[in-house]
Amino acid sequence: MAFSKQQIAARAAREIAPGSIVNLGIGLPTLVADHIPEGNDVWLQSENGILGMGPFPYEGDEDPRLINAGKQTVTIVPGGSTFDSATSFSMIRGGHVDLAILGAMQVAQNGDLANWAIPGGKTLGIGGAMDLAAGARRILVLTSHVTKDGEAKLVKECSFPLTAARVVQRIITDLAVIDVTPEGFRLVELAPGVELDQVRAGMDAELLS
Amino acid sequence: MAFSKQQIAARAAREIAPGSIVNLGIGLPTLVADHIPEGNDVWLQSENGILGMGPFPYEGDEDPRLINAGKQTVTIVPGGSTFDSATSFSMIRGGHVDLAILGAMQVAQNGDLANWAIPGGKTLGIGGAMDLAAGARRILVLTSHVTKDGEAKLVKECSFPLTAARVVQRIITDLAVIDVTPEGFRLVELAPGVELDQVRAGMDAELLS
Amino acid sequence: MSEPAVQEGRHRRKVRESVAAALEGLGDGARVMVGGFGLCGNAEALIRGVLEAGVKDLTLISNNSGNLEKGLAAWLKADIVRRVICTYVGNNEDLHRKMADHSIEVEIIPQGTFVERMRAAGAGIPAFYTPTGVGTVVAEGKEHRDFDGVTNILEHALSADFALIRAHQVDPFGNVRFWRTARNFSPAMATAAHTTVVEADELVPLGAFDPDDVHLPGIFVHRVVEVREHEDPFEYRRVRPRPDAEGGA
Amino acid sequence: MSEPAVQEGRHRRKVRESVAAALEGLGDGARVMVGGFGLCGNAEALIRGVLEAGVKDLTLISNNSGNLEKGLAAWLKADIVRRVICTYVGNNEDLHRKMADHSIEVEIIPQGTFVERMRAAGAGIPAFYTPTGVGTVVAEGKEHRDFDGVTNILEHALSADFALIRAHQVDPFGNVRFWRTARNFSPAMATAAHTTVVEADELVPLGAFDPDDVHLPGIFVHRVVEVREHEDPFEYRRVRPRPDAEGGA
Repeated sequence: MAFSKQQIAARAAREIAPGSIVNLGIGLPTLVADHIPEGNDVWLQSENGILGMGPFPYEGDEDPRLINAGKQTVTIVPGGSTFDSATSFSMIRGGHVDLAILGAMQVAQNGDLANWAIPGGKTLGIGGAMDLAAGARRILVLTSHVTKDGEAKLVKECSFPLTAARVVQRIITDLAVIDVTPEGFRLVELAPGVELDQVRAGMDAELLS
Repeated sequence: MAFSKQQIAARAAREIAPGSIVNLGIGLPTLVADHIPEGNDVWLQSENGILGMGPFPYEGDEDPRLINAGKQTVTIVPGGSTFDSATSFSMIRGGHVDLAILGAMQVAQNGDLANWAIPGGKTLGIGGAMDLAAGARRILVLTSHVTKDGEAKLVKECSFPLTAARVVQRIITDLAVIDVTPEGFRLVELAPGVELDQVRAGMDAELLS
Repeated sequence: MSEPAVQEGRHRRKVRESVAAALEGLGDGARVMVGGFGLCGNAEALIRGVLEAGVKDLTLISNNSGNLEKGLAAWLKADIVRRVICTYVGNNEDLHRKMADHSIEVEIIPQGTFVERMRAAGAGIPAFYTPTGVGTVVAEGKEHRDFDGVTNILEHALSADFALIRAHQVDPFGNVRFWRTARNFSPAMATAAHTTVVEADELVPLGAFDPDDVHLPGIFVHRVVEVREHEDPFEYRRVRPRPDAEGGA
Repeated sequence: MSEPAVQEGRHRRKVRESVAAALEGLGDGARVMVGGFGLCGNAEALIRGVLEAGVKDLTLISNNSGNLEKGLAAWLKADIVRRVICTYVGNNEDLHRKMADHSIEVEIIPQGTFVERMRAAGAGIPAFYTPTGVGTVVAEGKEHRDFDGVTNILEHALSADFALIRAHQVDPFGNVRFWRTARNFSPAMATAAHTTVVEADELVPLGAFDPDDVHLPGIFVHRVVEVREHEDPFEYRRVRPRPDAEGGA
């Protein structure tokens, strides 16, 4: 069976403590917003200058000068604020963001994260990825367990350029929830109907269980 | 005759270019504000967080939460703004203040400024003095030519703790206007009725003329 | 299957019903930042509350330490401060006496360096270079380094356990608006402290502020208490006579 | 008796009647900061004005370099940029092609470091330490130093000849208010550039802003031009259907 993208997002939402500040990366992490319970005092930070980011606007309310870090039109919730990028990255780099939920190309068993460039591939850029990975208090990665070509993304050592070293604490894939521990990857839970062997087969590193 | 305090202030006001940002130190420099012509686009910066500081308030309009760096009640002119101290000292330390007019205990012939502490005396503190002296584009000093006890304030070398090294460009005393040049102190002009010998007698350094 | 981390974060239920509750955990030996330029922008009730809590051996990080027997002067009188990091002593006779008899340790630093060190702590910058203080006692013992021909010294981030902040208005998330020059060091302090406590003249509902006009976002604030009455003393009340019957500032 | 220094300062008569006048002095080889996060908060008329001025060999310092053939994409198309300092290339095909054939030099840096370097330039800080980028290509060749057990790298201030800034409102002194997330890098850029040019939707009279609500004080602004019409393109227009006839965002 495995987790669908929405199920990964829903599972990730359970990682968010009530009363915390969360930054959601571009792509899969963006979906998490829809799964955060209301009234939980969870505040979404967007590095382009929003604290208290709300859902996409209703048709006709969209404002090209109110966007998220993915450059999509968004809204601001009551109690939200806007600010300049220096303030925004003070929040991120100063350790004020409790949790960053990021995508990944590779995660190594020591917590190294690679999510910005493929050697020889088209470089999209760094954006806020390195700041978030180095600055947020906790890093949660959401990713498909393997690449489209079936290559492992959870590896002994990253072969792609790093975003930050030894930062990832937990990974949620379509197959499993896995922690990075001092001893390496450790299984936290399997997606429904998924076997441990299947999870291990898609990894290029040991998995403790 | 010599300059009165108000005449020193008036002479100092002539040093202020139209369209410039000026910070006035505590004491004698504060008097300069009254001598700046209207409509000159001169903006007074106060390091506690005002750009566009206005005169003292009319009686009954004073607000204890609107003060200058001397902790006196002030006003804000139209177009003025308030901000936090980090922004304020970005202005000062980032070289955005065109002119700081400061008091002095001693000025050395190489431009060293001492204006915050007397050895063995009561230390009032540094406040913004070192930032202003190091950060403003031009430093003008207003001071009595000698101390109350007749000691020279314009000296070969400061014996008092420095505020900043090699920063003073011009000095206006009750006796003369004097520049700091690579060759040392140089007379710019004498106060009305003052003789050159009188100026030199009150200095502990050479005066070129 | 272990449970995900769901312990409660620090951004829930920030509003406290009393000053004492807002100061919970501020104990002996704490490093405490207190906002205000002189008496302007002091968190008056929180300052009194610390005194009433009976804590001692505090490190006080504040631009000044009270004046005219008001504000932080009470902390010095009560001997609850072991160390002061400030920029200006002025006419604070208590502090002068304690400095002279070495009953208190005082570090006086340039005001721009003071606020930049706090801002650095809040922004994740452990150290930075500045030309302010070069050639003065402030530079003694510090690393010197030239950039583009200008000599600089290395200064380190300055953080604290608590920041006590006075706001004009605050909402339940801790978004703050200040009034005029009462803002001063408070925003930088709020970012640099582990626990930031805001004393506000008025608690307003969530959504009361335009998002573009929040002076200090709630991410930097952890506790909020409404205190409607403040003395707001004049330190140096200066006025000028009105030119005639009407007119205004 | 010599005359005192009375040459005119830079804070007089800032309002310009045309974009061309506002860009005077921006010549070949200039280092130019351009505000905006993607197309959001671009100074559209100033960007066009630079193109029309026929300058070349620019160093462009901007988070992005245009997209969807809009914004700064025109500068790349016209080959007037020799070097780009940015954080994100994204789907900008022009830039990808020029990077691949080495016809343009591109330095990609982390966004927080990007804005902090500009903020440092504006605040008189020549260099600072940060952990961002440690262990990555960003750290290659840079000084490493541990503070409190954390490894940091040394980053330097980033300044420019010109900053081109989009404001919502501006007054004749150059005080600026931004709109929502169009603020982004513009305040830091304004402090870091020798000449900051503001393109505003609306020029308002002096005194129109409450002093507490100026986003960027005029000390950081040198020229102002009012441009009432802006395209403000949607980069990724995302909406959701209204639940029923009424309701609002």
